[in-house]
Amino acid sequence: MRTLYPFHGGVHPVEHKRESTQLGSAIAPLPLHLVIPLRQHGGNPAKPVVSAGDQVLKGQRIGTAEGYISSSVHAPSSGRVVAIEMRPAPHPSGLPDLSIILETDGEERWIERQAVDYRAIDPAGLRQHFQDMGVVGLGGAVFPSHVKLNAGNLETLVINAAECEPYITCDDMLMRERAAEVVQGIRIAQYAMGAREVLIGIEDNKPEAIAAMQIACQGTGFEVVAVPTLYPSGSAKQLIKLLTGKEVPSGGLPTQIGVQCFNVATVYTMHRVVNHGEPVISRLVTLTGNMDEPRNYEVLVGTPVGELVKLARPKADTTGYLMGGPMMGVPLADLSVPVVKASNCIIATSKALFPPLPRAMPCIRCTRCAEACPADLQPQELFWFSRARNFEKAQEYKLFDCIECGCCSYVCPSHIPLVQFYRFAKSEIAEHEKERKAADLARERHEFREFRQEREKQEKAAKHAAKAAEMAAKAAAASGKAGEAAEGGDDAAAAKKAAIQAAIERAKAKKAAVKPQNVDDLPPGAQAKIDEIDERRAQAKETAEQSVAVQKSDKGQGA
Amino acid sequence: MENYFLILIGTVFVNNIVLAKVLGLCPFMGVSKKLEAAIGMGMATAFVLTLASGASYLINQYLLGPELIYLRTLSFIIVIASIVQFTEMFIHKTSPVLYQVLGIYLPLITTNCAVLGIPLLNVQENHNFIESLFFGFGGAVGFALVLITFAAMRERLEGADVPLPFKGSAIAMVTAGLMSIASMGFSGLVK
Amino acid sequence: MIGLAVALGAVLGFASLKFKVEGNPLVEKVDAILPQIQCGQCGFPGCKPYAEAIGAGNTAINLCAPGGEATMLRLADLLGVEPQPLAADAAVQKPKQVALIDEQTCIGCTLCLQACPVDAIVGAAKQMHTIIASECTGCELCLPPCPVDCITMEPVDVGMNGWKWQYPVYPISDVRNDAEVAA
Amino acid sequence: MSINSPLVAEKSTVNIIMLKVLAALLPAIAVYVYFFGPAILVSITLASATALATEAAVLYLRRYPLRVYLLDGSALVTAWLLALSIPPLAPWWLVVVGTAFAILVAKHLYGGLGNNLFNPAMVGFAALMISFPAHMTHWPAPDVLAQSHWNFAQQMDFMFGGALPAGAKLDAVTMATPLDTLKTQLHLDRTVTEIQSGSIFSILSGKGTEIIALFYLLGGLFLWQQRIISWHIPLSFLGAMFATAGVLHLVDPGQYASPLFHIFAGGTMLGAFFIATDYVTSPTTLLGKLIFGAGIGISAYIIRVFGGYPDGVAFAVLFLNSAVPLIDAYTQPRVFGHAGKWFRGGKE
Repeated sequence: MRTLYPFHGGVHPVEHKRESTQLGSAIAPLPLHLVIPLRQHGGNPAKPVVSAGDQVLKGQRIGTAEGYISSSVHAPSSGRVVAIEMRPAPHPSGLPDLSIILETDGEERWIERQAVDYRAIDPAGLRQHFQDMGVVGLGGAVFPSHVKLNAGNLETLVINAAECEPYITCDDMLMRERAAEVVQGIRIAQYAMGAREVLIGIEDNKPEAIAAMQIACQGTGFEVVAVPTLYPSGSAKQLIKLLTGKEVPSGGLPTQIGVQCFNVATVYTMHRVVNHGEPVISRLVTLTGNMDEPRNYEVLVGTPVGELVKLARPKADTTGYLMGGPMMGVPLADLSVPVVKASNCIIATSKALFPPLPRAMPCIRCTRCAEACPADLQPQELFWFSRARNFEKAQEYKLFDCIECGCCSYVCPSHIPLVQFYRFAKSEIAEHEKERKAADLARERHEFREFRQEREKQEKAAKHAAKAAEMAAKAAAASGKAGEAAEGGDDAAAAKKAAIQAAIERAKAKKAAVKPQNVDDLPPGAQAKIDEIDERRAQAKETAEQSVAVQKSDKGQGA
Repeated sequence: MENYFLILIGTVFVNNIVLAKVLGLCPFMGVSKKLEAAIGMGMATAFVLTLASGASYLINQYLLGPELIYLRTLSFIIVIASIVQFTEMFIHKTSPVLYQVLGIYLPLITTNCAVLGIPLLNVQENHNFIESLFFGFGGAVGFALVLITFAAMRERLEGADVPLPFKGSAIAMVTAGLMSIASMGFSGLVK
Repeated sequence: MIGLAVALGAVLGFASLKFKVEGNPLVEKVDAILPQIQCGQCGFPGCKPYAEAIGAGNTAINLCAPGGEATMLRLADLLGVEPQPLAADAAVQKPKQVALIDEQTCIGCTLCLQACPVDAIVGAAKQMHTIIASECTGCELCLPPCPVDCITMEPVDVGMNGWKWQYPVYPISDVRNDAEVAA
Repeated sequence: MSINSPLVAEKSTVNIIMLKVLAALLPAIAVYVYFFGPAILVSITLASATALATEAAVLYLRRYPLRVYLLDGSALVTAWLLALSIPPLAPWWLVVVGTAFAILVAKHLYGGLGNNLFNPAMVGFAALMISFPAHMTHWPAPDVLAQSHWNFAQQMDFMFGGALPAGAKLDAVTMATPLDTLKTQLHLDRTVTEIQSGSIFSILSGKGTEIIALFYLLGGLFLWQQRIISWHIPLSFLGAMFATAGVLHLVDPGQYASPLFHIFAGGTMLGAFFIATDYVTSPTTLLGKLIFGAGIGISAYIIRVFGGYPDGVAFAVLFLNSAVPLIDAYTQPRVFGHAGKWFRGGKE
């Protein structure tokens, strides 16, 4: 038995895992339309590389990574791109996001798949391959995996198969049914990171998965560790602490302490990518909760949730759906949202399974939240300051070490929506940080402008002085002409004014009739010239708009 | 030795300058909104108070004597004022933020009744030089302690759901009153 | 008495030389809080001059319109003064916006270039101008000088990237909830 | 209100916690009635009614939902603790004034449940102690020791009308508490052993009161077993008082009573398990709780032995209440992924 290093706190909600493991996983039918958001990963959204009307093959790249912290998106099936437009996305905001709409043709024609020998390519090449194939963390955070792989000489590679949230069983089923393939994926990750030791952490409420993994790991040196069932042992930081006793430094990366952590489903996709040449286009999704046939399904990314849930036959008294687990999941306002790489579970809710929480009462500082907090925070203080909008203090009490696991809200006898307060405070602070950065930029530019104006003034003064000297010299030669020169200056100002006035007239005319007149019978050369100018104008406009867009996305990263 | 100890305990807890003698309320209410400022103010006052009680003892004993009693208050104020001026310059140089936060209250240490009260009480109680120093220091520590505790309480109160009419200074006064009630438990402890 | 006064005066004089303070570091701190829009709505020709005025204690802290209440509260916090309600003309909060030049109408007069406090407009005489949106602070200073009114302020669409979690509705003092509770 | 994760929660609520606290007090109250008669039930009822009425009035003024907050049980806890702290034969207006002051000033001026800095019951007690010291010392003698026995009607007459039964003297039914006796007699240069041979003293502490204290202890253990309170405050409170008393007792047993006497006398047990452990007015960090408890234990001992008041628990609790925000700020435990052991809130 391996020594475990328990983390502080944690809770143990009712598991509800048996319901969805009664049946083995099945493959969800191909829907008619797939909605593939371009933002299915942490970082910048992918850039579409197809346009409406294009025919695409299954596995073909339809969105390419934009920058380093980004990933690619692929067509989950063959068919025709019908549109690239804003569609509702599974996000707490409920806001629409840019998505590619694919009309499937039912033929499932694959693009040419190529397995690669990962030992033959250098780690950098392998990472690039993962980015191109859209490998991201499937545990829920969907951070691009190639970024996480970018560290070598690792002490420990932790495979996160704890699956601590209630209801969710997709990783459990994956390990039960495809343990050997998971292990092949682990080999790839171990190779890419040069890890000396591999620990697979599985909560002890999944004996079948543990047994399957133990058999598959025989002779590999990988160690399957059964960890106590305690939410949130599936949080990367907490699992690393549990297995290795090391704490990821606040604001730092696990690689700083020689550890990296991948979700078990992620390493499985690494295996599919490397050994089968299949990009990440599907995943196991648990359909459970208030349903007649709860079960895990292999679902194509982009499948609308509304169509998917029908497979498990939700009961009549279902009140709504939840994407993710009950502790950290997102309630879905709109069932047209698609399954994305992050979706591990869809839970049908009912009044019986999720009774409405009692009314929130004032905080009585009972510190049950502090006892339950796996990050050793004092949630009651964070709440006190967040509620009073005292963000500075909230930060001093380490608000940003909060992992939003929801343990505090779970145990709170006053039923205060604590996590919401932390999310609110965090986004307010991020917003302020963004504003401060913008202010710094503006200050810098303003100061430069003042400096420039001062310099120009001096230059002008110097010029004037030089000119004056010249004048004086000239005046000495012919004193009569000096007055005229001064008059000339006035003339110049007047001329400028007149020019502006003329331009205004012209502009007014233009405004009145933006559509150019008298173009009916122009010689072909002139028409071409006009077109060219118009195009240039359009381009300029686009550039301006793009810079607006860039600014927007800059803001987004701060959040 | 026991005598000095009793003076110290007495001035810090039992006859606390703020809670029992109700002196120095101006900075007590004014500079207790932030813990940092309260700590700075507490230290500045402690410095001034200890120096002032020592210096005023010397002046009273050796310069004024029994004949010039009518000059006592006047000369004490001069001494206190110059010590305050000195402290102010010192803080301005070493901690501009503290200087700004203390703001008007820093020069107001001069007119802090606690700072004048302690030397006058010294004279009244016929303390010798060492006793005067202890009395001044104890009073200052008592003042600083109460100020800092009070500031911490007010920081917490900022987040409290206090009814609108009582927000701010009103609830602070109530709190000071309740603190005073709490400190009454110590009455009868010394003398 | 006089001797005492003279002696103390000498000590203080010496101290004032010894502890002389150069400049006012507070201005930097105030300036760091201000939003740097450089709009001049506070009545000062920019954020720095306003910061200097606050540092010298010459003006109120509630004049910054773009910063709104948050900036005022931060200033109050820094200076240790009571928060004040925003001045009447600073109280109107506008959404974040950037200037946009209608290139069809622009005559290239360069007047807006001179007005822009952060050099966010590019262009030359008789050439069409355009605004670098990422640099624009939305100060509106380029609007008055434009002779053909071709500049408009466009609100920045926040979208999903700019989306924020809202303050949780916390029904403790909420009058509207009384009915619900009684029901 | 938008619904967001987590969507599941434990079943416990504020009023369940408060009801458990009240339940833990019941056995001790029963014993109280056995030794001192049913008058205490009347003052508890009176205090409860006053507390609820005051609370309702404030809630109405602030337009807060009445039912929710009246049912949370916190006003009842305050009322019961205050009623148990003051003499059971105290006149009715004393109970009413004390409770109203506690609820109004100590609780609702700060914003009600969860916002107060001082323990309301102890604020009420201290205010009464300072304002009406004479009435606060009319402790009844245990039934076995009383020179004359009042029936319930006579007790009520006294409580509500201030009328003594014909020919009776107040001294006949009341007597000084063990702590009070000890203090006054020590001033008469008698030794502890001599004094404790007196009739009101028993094995541990006072006759009757020691048994009540024992039941407070049992109630406290119940709360601890129910995980309503942690062991930190009661243990450090009792431990610090025991240690202080123990050291002085060893130095001079003639002057200082035994530590066991002290932890079973006066309000110690009630204070350690029910008053000092009040969530809102005690520190939230574990180290802070230890400091807080120890601080109360030592101050309470100092006040009751050296100070002017017969018992020091209430004042000690209030005194340490005022230090709670400071204690909390300086005893923040290390956060996951940070170095060091403790940090000061606000500074690394």
